[in-house]
Amino acid sequence: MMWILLGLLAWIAGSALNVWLARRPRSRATSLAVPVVFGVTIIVVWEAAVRGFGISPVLLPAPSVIAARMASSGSVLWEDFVQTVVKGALTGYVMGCLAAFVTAIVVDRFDFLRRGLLPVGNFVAALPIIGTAPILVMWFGFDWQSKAAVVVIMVFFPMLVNTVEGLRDTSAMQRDLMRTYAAGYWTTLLKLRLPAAMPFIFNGLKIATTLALIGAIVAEFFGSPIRGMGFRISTSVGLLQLDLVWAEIVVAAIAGSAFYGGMALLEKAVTFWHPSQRG
Amino acid sequence: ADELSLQLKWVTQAQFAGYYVAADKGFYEEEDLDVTIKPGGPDIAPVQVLLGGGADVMVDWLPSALAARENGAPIVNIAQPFKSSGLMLTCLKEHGIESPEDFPGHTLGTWFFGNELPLYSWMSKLGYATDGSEGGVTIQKINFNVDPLLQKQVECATTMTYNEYWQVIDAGLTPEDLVVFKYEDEGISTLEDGLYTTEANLEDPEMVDKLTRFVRASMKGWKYAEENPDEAAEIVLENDATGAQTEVHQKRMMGEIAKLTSGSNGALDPADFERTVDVLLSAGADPVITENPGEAAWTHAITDEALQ
Amino acid sequence: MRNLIPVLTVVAVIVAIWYAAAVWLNAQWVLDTAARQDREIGTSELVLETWSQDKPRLPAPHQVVTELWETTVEKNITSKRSLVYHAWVTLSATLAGFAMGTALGVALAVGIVYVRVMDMSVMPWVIASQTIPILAIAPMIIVVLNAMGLSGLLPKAMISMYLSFFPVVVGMVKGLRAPSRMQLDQMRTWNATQGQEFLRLRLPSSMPYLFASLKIAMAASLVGAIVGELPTGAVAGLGARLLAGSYYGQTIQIWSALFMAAIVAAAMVGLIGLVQRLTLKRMGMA
Amino acid sequence: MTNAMPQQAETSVISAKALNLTFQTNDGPVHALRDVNLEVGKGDFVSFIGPSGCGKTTFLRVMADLEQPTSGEVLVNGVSPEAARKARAYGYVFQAAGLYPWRSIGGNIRLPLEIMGYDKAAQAERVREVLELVELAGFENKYPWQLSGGMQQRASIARALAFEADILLMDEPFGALDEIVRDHLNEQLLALWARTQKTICFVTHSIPEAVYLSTKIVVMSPRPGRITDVIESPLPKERPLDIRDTPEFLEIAHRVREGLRAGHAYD
Amino acid sequence: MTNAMPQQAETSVISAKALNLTFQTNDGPVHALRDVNLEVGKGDFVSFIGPSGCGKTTFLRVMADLEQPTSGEVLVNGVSPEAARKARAYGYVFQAAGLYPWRSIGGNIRLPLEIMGYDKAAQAERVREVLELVELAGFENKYPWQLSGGMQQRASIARALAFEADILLMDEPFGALDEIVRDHLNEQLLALWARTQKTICFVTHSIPEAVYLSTKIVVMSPRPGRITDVIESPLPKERPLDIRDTPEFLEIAHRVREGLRAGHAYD
Ligand SMILES: Nc1ncnc2c1ncn2[C@@H]1O[C@H](COP(=O)(O)OP(=O)(O)OP(=O)(O)O)[C@@H](O)[C@H]1O
Ligand SMILES: Nc1ncnc2c1ncn2[C@@H]1O[C@H](COP(=O)(O)OP(=O)(O)OP(=O)(O)O)[C@@H](O)[C@H]1O
Ligand SMILES: Cc1ncc(C[n+]2csc(CCO)c2C)c(N)n1
Ligand SMILES: [Mg+2]
Ligand SMILES: [Mg+2]
Repeated sequence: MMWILLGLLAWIAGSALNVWLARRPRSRATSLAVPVVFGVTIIVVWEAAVRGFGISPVLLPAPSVIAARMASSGSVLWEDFVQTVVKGALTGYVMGCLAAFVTAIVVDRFDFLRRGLLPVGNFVAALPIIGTAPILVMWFGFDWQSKAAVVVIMVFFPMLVNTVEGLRDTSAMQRDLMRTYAAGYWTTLLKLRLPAAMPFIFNGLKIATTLALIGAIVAEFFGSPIRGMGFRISTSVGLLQLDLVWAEIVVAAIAGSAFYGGMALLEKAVTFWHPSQRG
Repeated sequence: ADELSLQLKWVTQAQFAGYYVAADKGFYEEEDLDVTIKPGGPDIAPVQVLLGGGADVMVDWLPSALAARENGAPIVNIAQPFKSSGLMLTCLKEHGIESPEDFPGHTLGTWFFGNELPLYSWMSKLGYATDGSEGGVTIQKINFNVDPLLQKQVECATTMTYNEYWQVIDAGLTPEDLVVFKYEDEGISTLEDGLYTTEANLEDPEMVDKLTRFVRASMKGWKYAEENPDEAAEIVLENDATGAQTEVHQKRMMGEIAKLTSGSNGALDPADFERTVDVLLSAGADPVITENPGEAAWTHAITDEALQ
Repeated sequence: MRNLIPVLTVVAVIVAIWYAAAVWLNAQWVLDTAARQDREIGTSELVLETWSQDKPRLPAPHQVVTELWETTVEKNITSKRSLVYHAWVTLSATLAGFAMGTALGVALAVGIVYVRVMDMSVMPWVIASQTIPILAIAPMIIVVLNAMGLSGLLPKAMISMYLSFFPVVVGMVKGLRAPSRMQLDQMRTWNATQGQEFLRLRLPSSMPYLFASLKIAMAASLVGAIVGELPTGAVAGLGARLLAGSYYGQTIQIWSALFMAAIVAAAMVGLIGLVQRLTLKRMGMA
Repeated sequence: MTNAMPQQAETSVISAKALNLTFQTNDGPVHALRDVNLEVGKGDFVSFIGPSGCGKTTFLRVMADLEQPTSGEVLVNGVSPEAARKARAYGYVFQAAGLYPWRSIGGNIRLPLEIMGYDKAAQAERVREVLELVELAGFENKYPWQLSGGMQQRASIARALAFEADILLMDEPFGALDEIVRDHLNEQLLALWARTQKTICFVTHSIPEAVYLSTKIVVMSPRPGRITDVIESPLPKERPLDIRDTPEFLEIAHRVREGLRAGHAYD
Repeated sequence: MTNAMPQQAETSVISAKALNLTFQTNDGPVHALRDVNLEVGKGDFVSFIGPSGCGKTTFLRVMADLEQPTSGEVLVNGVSPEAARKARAYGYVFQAAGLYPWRSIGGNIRLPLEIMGYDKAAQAERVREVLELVELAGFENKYPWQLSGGMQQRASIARALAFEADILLMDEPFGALDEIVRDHLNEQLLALWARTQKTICFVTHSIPEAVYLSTKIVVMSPRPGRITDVIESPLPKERPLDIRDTPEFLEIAHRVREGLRAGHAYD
């Protein structure tokens, strides 16, 4: 009962604090504080609910238990992080995005390919990862290479579609200007279409960050060496070590958010001129 | 009729024939029970379902049940229809493995999710490291099928006598191409499919009564299945919602399952329990359970009543 | 129609590569079998056998097509062995999840655009939520919902919703913020209410973004439904077929379920595209 | 040479006192308005004229509550610009046409009417009226990108005229129009003004246009934007087009030109 | 009243014969140009004037190979517009500024120079020069959205002047500028023209501007767009600003005004 009351209290206090913070003039500090307060509130409410309602740790462990586990299993978490995020997700992300970018330029150049490849591409992109992952594991082996392959496939089409869309997103007048300079294909690409496509490209890059992480983790469910975040999650559930499962999930969420945030910062620097960034 | 739900640890197949037979033949009805059988799958931890209130009884292996107990899940074995273990390690002969002495330097595939525990115990008993280091073996997690063995990603793979082994055979290999190590023969067998419920349930007399009737009917189902394997397999097939199982395979599986259940009347043999615990406790550096839970983990209360 | 020839060309190229890959990936097995049977094997024999295995590493296109044909056209659609039946099971969860996800996504986006606290606090957590591997928590969600007495379609739809609301939020926030400074200023000069500004300016300008997101959301939603089917005990649906196929090494069955899923997704996405064209045409934007 | 305004005792519709506005940009602040004072009476027709970049648009935006002054005070109809905006006190014609691409010309003009709750019949009637006024009858169902630059601008004027606001703020509305249409629209605007007693603030680059239309001409100079001259026109309210050849007209035009020239660096 | 062109024996830089252009729209075809014939000689300064929507922009776009005529023939420098465009024969100033938002003002002006392969030093030199010409010195590092409408238009003029093309196509370049800047830029343009012997096609709505600048004035009428008059200016090449008060000047202006008026429905 005590805990439930505390949870309610935390909820009310957190929302009130945020409303107050949001009314302040916008600054770096407030825009950082608001989501943090929001998150802390959720965590406190979670803790209170688990204790207050006596939820079994086998169903949902309390944040404090998860934190304790993170502190004690640091080396395991780090090993899994390197295996899954650095080796699997990151390599796949870089390769997939690069490949999609180059393909987009080729596809955009040859209309025949655009009309042929994009519909087929859309179809292939619709193949659910749960189906493709086992196949890729079968082809590329258990180690990170198959995870990277899954990530490549997952990020390829969102990135491709966004880039192709972006390369076409120029106004008639902007294109006409290039025509008047008799600018060739490459010049137009470099000076007009790529800069104009940047907002779209970053859209793709941002979506791809979350996809890459999910892809690498989920692919490990279908085959992995005996380390990696997906491996740990899938096997620890069987042993009912739910605290370890959630510790891995927390690491994944932090890594994913950092990855996404990094991309968003880069986007801000590159597409400062776009109305959505000017605010 | 009283409602009761059973969570299986795997998909609908002859491994669970007893329960389907009991339902189909009306044994549950005779006990005034309305039983819902929930198939499992690779991502279902039956313990979670049980503790989450999604089921009243579950089928699980003793090793993973004990591991769950140590992690704070108050579950208790109430019946043990399976007497012997169907677990084995199957190797391709071409890799030159003939006896356990030949393991070092090779890659052994196993399912995880609690199923890896017997293998780890075995390796530690043999004194082999499992991290792929010199003089040890490499353990590889594989999915619940035999493709990695066929495609030579691993040299040996965990199989069940009643299922995966036959998939290897179906794939075109002959028994002569294979070398098989049964856990039962290596003296490291652990108890498989038992029935478990929560401590809370056992404190509720009404529930105890329901469970007693359930176990009684289920055992009747098992014995019927043992005697009529083909009919039991048909019943399983009828209950398979995925439509993926084949008749040949299920009939063969039923035959093998019958061998495993034949020695049991449903009551847990304390000696088997102690042997399983010993195997688990000896599992090297990182044992899954650290102490013998003793009689708290099982009870004869239900079976004593049911099997009078 | 204009797209037919390019599409067919690309498909033809893919099929050709596919057949070649099938030979390459399946050859080992054929050779091993032949060796075990002490049989000499010629090239043409080898190629033909790689295209007709029972459990190939990579089934040949015609094997998949045959399986698809047998399990859709030749089976009664109410039969448990009919892919149409399984596709329908999955589709119904997909559609329910898609509807809920779209509603949630749009609602969140509207909140983010109009309510400052939400703008500042929700987005980072929405992003974080998407980095959680759904496959890991799906079983727990299902268990919890089951314990709460929810079963059947709804738990699956919830997982679909979880996956599909994200693209909608991201797209709609961008879309609702797409109006130019001048367009917003105009609305100010007319002292339009927030509702009017929303309906007459922000919503119309967000349409292209909305439809782009809906297409992604539909695909995500299908994945969600399939993921949701795995821990419900592989009862029915394309997910169950995939799973069952993978336990028994039935690669042909996996591939045909996979294709069925892609066909369903493509059809749904095509449908959204159609609605998009009609809507944008009515709005004079296409 | 900021000069003191002749204080108008009568109801002042727009009153700016010691107005300053500074934009912060990546390379330093831009002083768009510096110490601007102005009184506009009811029924006045005020033209703003001044070199490009001197702050005319910015001043109009401040009146319309689209930009917040850094310091100083503005009153519109005796209340703050925000209150005036909320009371739908003015119609605004932007420097660029800014039509919504997903609405036809008719739909664009109907938009403010829908927002202000005119009924269907009244909407149709007004759209027809203003389209005729700007000579775009027959283009109701075309989309913006199908019109030439000048036609789009006329549609945007029509949109601001469609509803009955007491104050009209117009930012170079006739910039992209030829002399003939422009003369025609000038006449139409004067007639409308005479008929409805609206107060009009009008930005233009054409000296004859400013002199022909206005009761008051405000001359501005750039960087920082200041008011350098306010000329009260002695011309009668009734103004045929050929008033532009009278000596009074030419004299005012001369004074405006001199004021403008003073704001430029060269000659 | 399409009239026959006086055939020019000298090198004709632009020559249009029986030109027609029809746009297909959702509610029927729009005849933007009908039977247009025109010869422009080397070094000519041609102004196009006509009511809004009569096809001036369209005609310029055809010359620039940005629009394909439905029928008829155009030659630029004796070759097809496409060949001329590929030879970078002209600079084009669009009716709207159309600056790239991701480039600063300096970057926008540098753009054609980069494309045409000027070296870094030459680029910097030219950017400085043209920015001074249009009075935007000091704004090199600002971004387009930080400039007023008129300043953007001047930047876009600077961009077209930065490289040395023989032909200049300018679509209402001075539309958003005040009279003083406009006069100044008019003088600058004339000086440039005299110095470089460029051929200039210039769309404007200002009759005095057209008369002051041109050697040839083309009057157009709308729907369908036709050429109704071509006036060869008798004014000398040397034109001080006060030439605008001479009787010759006023006479030509009168003729243009009459031609324009004929194209309008009213008065
Ligand atoms: N959003 C902005 N950010 C930074 N500076 C701005 C912004 N808007 C306008 N300015 C600057 O303020 C000054 C005044 O601009 P304003 O648009 O009011 O000029 P204007 O008198 O309307 O000119 P024009 O006749 O060319 O339209 C200019 O120097 C411009 O560069
Ligand atoms: N892309 C298009 N689609 C359909 N109609 C068009 C298109 N572009 C121009 N038009 C039509 O062609 C005619 C001529 O247009 P154009 O832009 O050449 O006029 P203009 O003489 O430049 O007018 P303004 O002085 O207003 O700029 C107009 O009636 C216009 O509606
Ligand atoms: C949750 C869970 N899933 C699978 C197995 C392994 N397993 C035991 S019996 C069986 C079916 C026979 O093929 C399989 C795969 C397990 N122990 N626990
Ligand atoms: Mg302005
Ligand atoms: Mg034009």
